[in-house]
Amino acid sequence: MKDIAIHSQEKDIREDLPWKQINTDILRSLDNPRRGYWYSIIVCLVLLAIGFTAEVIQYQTGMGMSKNHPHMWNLYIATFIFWIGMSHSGTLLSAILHIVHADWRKPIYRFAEAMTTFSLMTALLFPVIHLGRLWNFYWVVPYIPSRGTWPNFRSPLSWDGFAIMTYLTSSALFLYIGMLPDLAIARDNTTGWRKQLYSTLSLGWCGNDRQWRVFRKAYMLMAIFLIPLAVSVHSIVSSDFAMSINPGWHVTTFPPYFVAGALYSGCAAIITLFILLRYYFRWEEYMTLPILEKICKLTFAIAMMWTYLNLVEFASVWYGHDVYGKEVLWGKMTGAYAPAFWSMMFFGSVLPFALAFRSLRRHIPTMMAVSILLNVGMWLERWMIVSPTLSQSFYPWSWDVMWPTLTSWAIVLGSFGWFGLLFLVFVKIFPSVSMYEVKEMVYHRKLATEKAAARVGGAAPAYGAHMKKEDAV
Amino acid sequence: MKDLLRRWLLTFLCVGGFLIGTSAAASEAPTIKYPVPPPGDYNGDVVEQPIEFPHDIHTKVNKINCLYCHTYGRRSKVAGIPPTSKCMGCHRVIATDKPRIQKLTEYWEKRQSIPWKKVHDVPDFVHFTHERHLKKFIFDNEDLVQNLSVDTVAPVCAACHGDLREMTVARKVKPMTMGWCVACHEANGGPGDCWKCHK
Amino acid sequence: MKKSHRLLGLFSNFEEATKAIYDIRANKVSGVSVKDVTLISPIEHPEVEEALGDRGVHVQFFTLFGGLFGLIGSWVWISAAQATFLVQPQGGKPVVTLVTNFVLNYEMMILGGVLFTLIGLLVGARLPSRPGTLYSEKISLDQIGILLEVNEPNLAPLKSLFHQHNVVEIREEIIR
Amino acid sequence: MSSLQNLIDNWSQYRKGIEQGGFHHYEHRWGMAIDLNACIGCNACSTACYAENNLAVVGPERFAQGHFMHWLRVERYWDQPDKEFPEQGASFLPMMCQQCGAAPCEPVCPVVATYHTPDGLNAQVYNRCIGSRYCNNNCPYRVRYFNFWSYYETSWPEPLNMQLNPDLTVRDKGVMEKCTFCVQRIRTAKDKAKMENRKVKDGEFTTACAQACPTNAIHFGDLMDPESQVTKLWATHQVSRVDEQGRPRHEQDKKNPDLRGYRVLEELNTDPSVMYLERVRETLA
Amino acid sequence: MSGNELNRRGFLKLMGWSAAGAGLAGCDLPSTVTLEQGKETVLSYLSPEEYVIPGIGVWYASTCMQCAAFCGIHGRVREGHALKLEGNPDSPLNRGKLCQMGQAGIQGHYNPDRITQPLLRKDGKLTPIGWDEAWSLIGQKISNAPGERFAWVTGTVSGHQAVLLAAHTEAMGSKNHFAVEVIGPHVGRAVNQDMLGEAMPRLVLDKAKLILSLGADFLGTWVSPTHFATEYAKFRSGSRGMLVQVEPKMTLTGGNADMWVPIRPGTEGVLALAIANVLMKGGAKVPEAAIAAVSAYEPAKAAEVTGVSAERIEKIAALLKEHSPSLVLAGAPVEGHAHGYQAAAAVQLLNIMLGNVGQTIVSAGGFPFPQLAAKSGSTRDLIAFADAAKNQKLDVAFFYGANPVYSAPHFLALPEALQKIPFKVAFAQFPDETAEAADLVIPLASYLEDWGTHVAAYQPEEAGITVQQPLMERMYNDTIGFGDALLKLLKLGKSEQYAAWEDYYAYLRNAVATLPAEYKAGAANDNAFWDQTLQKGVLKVAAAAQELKPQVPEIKLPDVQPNEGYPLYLVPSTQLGLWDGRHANLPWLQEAPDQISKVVWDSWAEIHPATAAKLGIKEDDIIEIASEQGSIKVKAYLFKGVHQDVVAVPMGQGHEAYGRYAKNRGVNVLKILDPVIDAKTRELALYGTRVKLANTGKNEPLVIEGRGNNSQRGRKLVVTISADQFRKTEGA
Repeated sequence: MKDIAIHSQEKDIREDLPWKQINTDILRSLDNPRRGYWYSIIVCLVLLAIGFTAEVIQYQTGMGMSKNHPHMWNLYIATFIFWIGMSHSGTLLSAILHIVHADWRKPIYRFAEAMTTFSLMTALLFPVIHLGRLWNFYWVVPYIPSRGTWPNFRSPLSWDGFAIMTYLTSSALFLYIGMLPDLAIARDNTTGWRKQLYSTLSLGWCGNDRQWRVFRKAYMLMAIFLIPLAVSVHSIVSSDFAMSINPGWHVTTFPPYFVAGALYSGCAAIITLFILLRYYFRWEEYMTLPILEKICKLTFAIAMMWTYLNLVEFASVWYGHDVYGKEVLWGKMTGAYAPAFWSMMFFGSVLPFALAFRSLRRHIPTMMAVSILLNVGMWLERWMIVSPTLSQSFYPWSWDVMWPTLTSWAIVLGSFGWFGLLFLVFVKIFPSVSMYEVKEMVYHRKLATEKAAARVGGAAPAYGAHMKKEDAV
Repeated sequence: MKDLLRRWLLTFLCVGGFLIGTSAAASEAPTIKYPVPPPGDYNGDVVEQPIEFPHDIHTKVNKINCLYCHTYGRRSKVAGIPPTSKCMGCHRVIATDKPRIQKLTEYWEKRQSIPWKKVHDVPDFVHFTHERHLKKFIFDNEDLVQNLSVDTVAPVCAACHGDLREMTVARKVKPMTMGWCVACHEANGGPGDCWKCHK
Repeated sequence: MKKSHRLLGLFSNFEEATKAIYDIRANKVSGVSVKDVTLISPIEHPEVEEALGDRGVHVQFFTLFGGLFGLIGSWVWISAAQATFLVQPQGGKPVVTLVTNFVLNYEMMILGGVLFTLIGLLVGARLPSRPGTLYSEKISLDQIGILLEVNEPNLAPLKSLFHQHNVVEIREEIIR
Repeated sequence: MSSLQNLIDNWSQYRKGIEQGGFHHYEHRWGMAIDLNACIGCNACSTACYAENNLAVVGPERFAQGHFMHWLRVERYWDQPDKEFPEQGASFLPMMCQQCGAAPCEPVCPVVATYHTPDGLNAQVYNRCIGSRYCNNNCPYRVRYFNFWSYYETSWPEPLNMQLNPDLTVRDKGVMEKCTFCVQRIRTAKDKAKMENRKVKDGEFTTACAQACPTNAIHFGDLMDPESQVTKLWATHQVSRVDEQGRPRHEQDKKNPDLRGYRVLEELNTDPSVMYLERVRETLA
Repeated sequence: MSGNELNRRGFLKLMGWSAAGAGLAGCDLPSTVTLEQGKETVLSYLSPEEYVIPGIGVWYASTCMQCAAFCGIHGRVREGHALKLEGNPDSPLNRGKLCQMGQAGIQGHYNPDRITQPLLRKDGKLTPIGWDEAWSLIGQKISNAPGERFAWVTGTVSGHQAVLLAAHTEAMGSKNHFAVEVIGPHVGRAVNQDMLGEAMPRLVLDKAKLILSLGADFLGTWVSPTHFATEYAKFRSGSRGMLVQVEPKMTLTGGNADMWVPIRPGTEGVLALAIANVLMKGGAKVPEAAIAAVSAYEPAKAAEVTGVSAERIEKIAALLKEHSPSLVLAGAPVEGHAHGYQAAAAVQLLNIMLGNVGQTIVSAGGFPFPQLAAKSGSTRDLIAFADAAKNQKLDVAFFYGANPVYSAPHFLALPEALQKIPFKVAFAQFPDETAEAADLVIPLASYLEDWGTHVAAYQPEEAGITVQQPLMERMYNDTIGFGDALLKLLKLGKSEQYAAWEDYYAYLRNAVATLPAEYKAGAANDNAFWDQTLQKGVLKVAAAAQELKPQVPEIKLPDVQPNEGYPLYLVPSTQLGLWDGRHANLPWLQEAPDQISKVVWDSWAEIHPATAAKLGIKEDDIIEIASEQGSIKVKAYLFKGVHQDVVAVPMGQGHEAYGRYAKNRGVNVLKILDPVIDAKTRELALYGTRVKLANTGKNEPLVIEGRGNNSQRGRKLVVTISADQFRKTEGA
């Protein structure tokens, strides 16, 4: 990959980027973003308020505000899967790319991981919101019970509990540990309460060789753990459906299908946030178009994978003997949910071809729109997994088509507000681009270029030439 | 060194004394097998009753069997409050000068039921049947049935209600939580099926 | 035995710093071995660390232990819990369902692994700690530092050594 | 520690699935036989269930949303879509919880609010239920009903609430509920039998629906009791829950295929406790 | 007696422990799950019977008053609350079974909309008054009203209530007792009387090999549904009789038929004669009086009149021929026309020709206590009462157990007529339309709080008097049992011989005590006999054996005139549930889906898809059904189970009063009935109304259960096999 970076016309990042500027640029995000940032904050607050009121109403009057028989699960579970999926690419990509030493990840992985953590925290809300008696949600947690009863370790729902908690802990740790050196930098360049905060959080990191060595290994180990974890988490979420007996759910291809979908929506989300941050904090220097292009290519690949798995699933149902399953599939394609279904197919499988064109990839507004639409498609996919099956399963007498109520829509919107708020606050408080790693990137690429240049001819310039300008210190 | 020795001696004496004492107590206790009461106590507040009924006088002094008044207990899930007629059965003649009895007579003459307050109130989704418990712990308990008296029966009731021989108005002295019930069921081989108790 | 002085040289040129370490390694200064050297760098920096020779890392053992603990511990816990359960939500399945339990064991393995890796990191990297009085912001910016604990007599030669490798700044303190 | 001991001691037993007879040693196995030849679809059973089990009346708006609570519903199908008139009348099907032996609803409840009793019933413990509604999603018969609202005030305005049956609770919002084969009656009968140191006699009690049915279409009894009417009915119609190896059947192999017994959606391997007897009509030219 | 009495009352004092019922599992706040002390109150018994134990339900026998069938019931009483009703196994009528209306009776008893004290109309508004005022008012009004200007308007009454009521009417010097009942075989009774010599002969369903029912919904709403349902079970078991149902709109019985034949309303008689015709050709003997009528209807001719193909007619005839004995029944659709009597007679003719009389139709025997026998209500009395009121023949009218204001069609103009009655007293339990129109409302106790005896109009073998006893203490002290009310009235009327009894209970005990000795066999004394009567709930009486003497009147059926302006027939269908509207205030029945259409909480109009297509009507469209008498707007329900010329709207909804559950819900189809009256019996012809449809363009979804699917989608849910196969494997 490195070679590609070198030979391609423009570089992922300017190699003569002065390190001091890196610090200042990134740390600038801690105090003065564009006005757009504040607008977004307000929008998120409004959404959150709406969602919260809706939830309060629902809490007092009952689940009737949102669902009906036989649609026991609906919008909430769909959105739950959506957020879980969103959480995937962040950590997974960061971890995979880290293991394969793809250093173009360095400027973008921090906010991706933040996205993971926060979308998980959002996802966690939904099973609880969805409960009929959410004030008893802790009965799912396997605490030492006073009543002599345990949760049911056999229920996919309790697996969810385990999996998500594990995933949340691990990815939060991964994010935090990766941030240690940057916290140290922030500590050294701030004053007042921020200094207090960072010096506590950075645990007095000073960057001596022992710390670096252990850090490198530990970080790598965590990355290695996170990959199977991420995969398993979404497989488990998929088993909520695959383990049930319902036609259209009881499908063996669900786990990979879910994981693909997860990566897909995650990547799309990364593109969106990439563009937003680039705008908020004037980070054109770091979040450069080539990197954007790389993500887009990745997204495209995953989109094709998802499409393939989709077709495989349909095919397996189509050629299988499960008449009920066929009914459901046919119902999806032609029934009341057909519009949603087909728009999902369009957004999920057709729209991504926009990513195949360089000119489009490099056109920021288009990418913004596309990435958002891709996520809409992914959300529809989740809904199309949950609702149609419930609307016509084994028992014809209880067949019914149901559209979500305002309340549930409001709560879903609220969740976006909640996520957005968490994320925005995070990027304001913490350096959301990894400074030390960008430095590494710049440094190593510089060396590489010089080596290359040397190979081409001409004496290799002395090391450290890259800091002549700053020597005046 | 010296004080260490003394401390050893002291502990030894204490332990020994305790052992002897307990063994003695054990030898005095009646041979009747009683339900193993689950651990845990509860300090219930004193409930205001229309008539301050003195359990202690009836049971401790007059030695009236619990089941004489709470007679439904052996036939129904509820032990029940005795019908006023039962009270009057005795108190037409006994202690008619006492204020409490006069209050009782008042109710009786007005043909009103006495609005007692429930002290031991399990939640409404719990099915608890006295009938079965009494059968297991009293009527199936041979040597208890041999000498059936308030002093042999009261300890059984005490497992859940505390020793009423020491109370005037009944007070809640056991937690009566699910954990507590379950502990007792495990200790005394009660059923573990949720639907035995949850309705 | 305790050294009397602590000495920090700040270099802006990584190459020079590396050379300096190699010199120390070659015992250019008598009585100062490379073992006393602590390198303090703004970025993860393999090239320079080579100079220090290999210094062991032991995080992986924490991880291994954590993983195994999570795996086995959770298996025992869950199966035992299922076995002593008041009632059985069977649906025709056995009471202790190994396959489904394994899903949870797998998660617990990873959780254990991750948590113990964290512990390993903290222990191995001696965190949390204090940066120390000699520490300078420049390090976190772009300069690399060589920290040594030496005795009085070795101070002067070391400083000269640093100056050969055009050190930017030298800081020292007396250990008491 | 003791629990670990227990695990090791009874290992082999705990590893038994339903194929090996399962973990339970059934005391009873309450079951039903419903004769669709006799059933006239008059709703008496359903209303009796309302009276016995404190079922909420939800009103038209919520009924339209599908929030109805009838544990026992009488379904009505038209079998001759091609004909101009339904010349052979309707097909009525009283459908209540089938109390499956291998119930799909059981393993998926995260808090074990629904589980399998030693009587072979799918218990629903109302006050343990947290309303995740997974059970109903997984129920092929869709016979579980969820309290979407708090019906207590709306459904039983004073003094209607005086009719409520004290033997079972009124469920509040957020709780799943379903047919229990009138477990309160079962409980009473079993307690009575225990008090008299005997086993429960067949016909000693019956469920509200079976009691009310004017045509005796619904038979209720203990499938473990070889003498009970239900067992006999199952036998005469050559329907059995398990095959020779004791594995639950997902299809019956009858010696006489003309016999009317069958179990609804049996092929899903849910092992229902309710046997239906096929509807009968004259074949007229 | 008094000791027993005291105990009984003492026991009946409302007891505690009741709160147990109201327990909520998992209320919205966890705090409610915590264990409380000293919150709930426990009332102790005063001096209970020894069999009264808290926590244990006791079953008392009584009588169901939900319809005129008077089934015997058992009521479960716990802690002084009636909790559930079940059939009384000792009752020969229902053999321990109870239909959903009976089950729901308890909701009438605990209904939140009951009248709890006397109400007097003061400046147009009903306002509470005291009892003394009420009685004195009644006293003075009836004392200065001349006898013939006084009238009782009741539903079906029987037993000792009937006796006292008759006594009171007589004491008033009046003959006006109008018994109003919309649903019932009014014409059929007359026909039976004339042709068989008995109004209500006994039907032996299980002996019949084939039942040809022309609209007789004997499983749903005809005569004694629960009884016939139990009989039906026998009829269908073993060799399994065949059921052929011919009717314009599929009833519950039609839904269970082996062969369901739609027929143009008003032509059932023709069909019957056509069948008779075929049978005659087949050699069956036809009574002289009928020969002309029978030979007039060749199947071919009948086919075009009835819309039932000639082959079908011959088929049915053939079936009747080969299945003997059979049973032919005529239901409301047959009776409900201007020529209802003739049509019903034609149907009865079939029974006579087929020799079913004496086989499947046998004499019920003479009831030994004629004064106790049921005075069955009819629509004739409704019309008569309306006329009497209109012509200002009445000064005082007492209402009980009937709701004429709701039932009367527009053309009777009853509300206006009632204005002309100066003083109207409603003995009512609920604020129904009639009570709302009354000047004085006397609050009645529910039938679960009251004493009484009842005699069903239809008596199975082991005819009996069903005894009604209170299951619990009165809910409201200001209510009064109807028997007590009658006694009170009699006493007001200075009828001395009633002064002896302090209340109706005493009267009844005496009545039972004075029964002939042979009834008291096995009872030590009168008290013992009384107790055992209460325990059994029914008093078997020995009916004197009789013979049915068939005789055939002259039958003459008019031709049906097409009506261009109003092309369709209106079928005011009946439903086992809301009945004639009297149960519309019982939530269980409102929420119980209609057996055939599965609609709840509403009225609907059943239209055949073909007709709907012609008129451009889709499901859920709100259509206007207009007759000459007025119109109703109701949602359309496309349904194949109706004849193309028919629109069927169920009775029961469309109340303007009658409490929160019934008020302003659906439409009252009875209102738009045409003034068609059966020539012979003067009964209102319910099925004789012609209507036209118009689509209002608006639509609103009906609330239908299981709207999702009416077909099984290839699942093996309800499997149907042939009867031959059934007989092969299980036939007796």
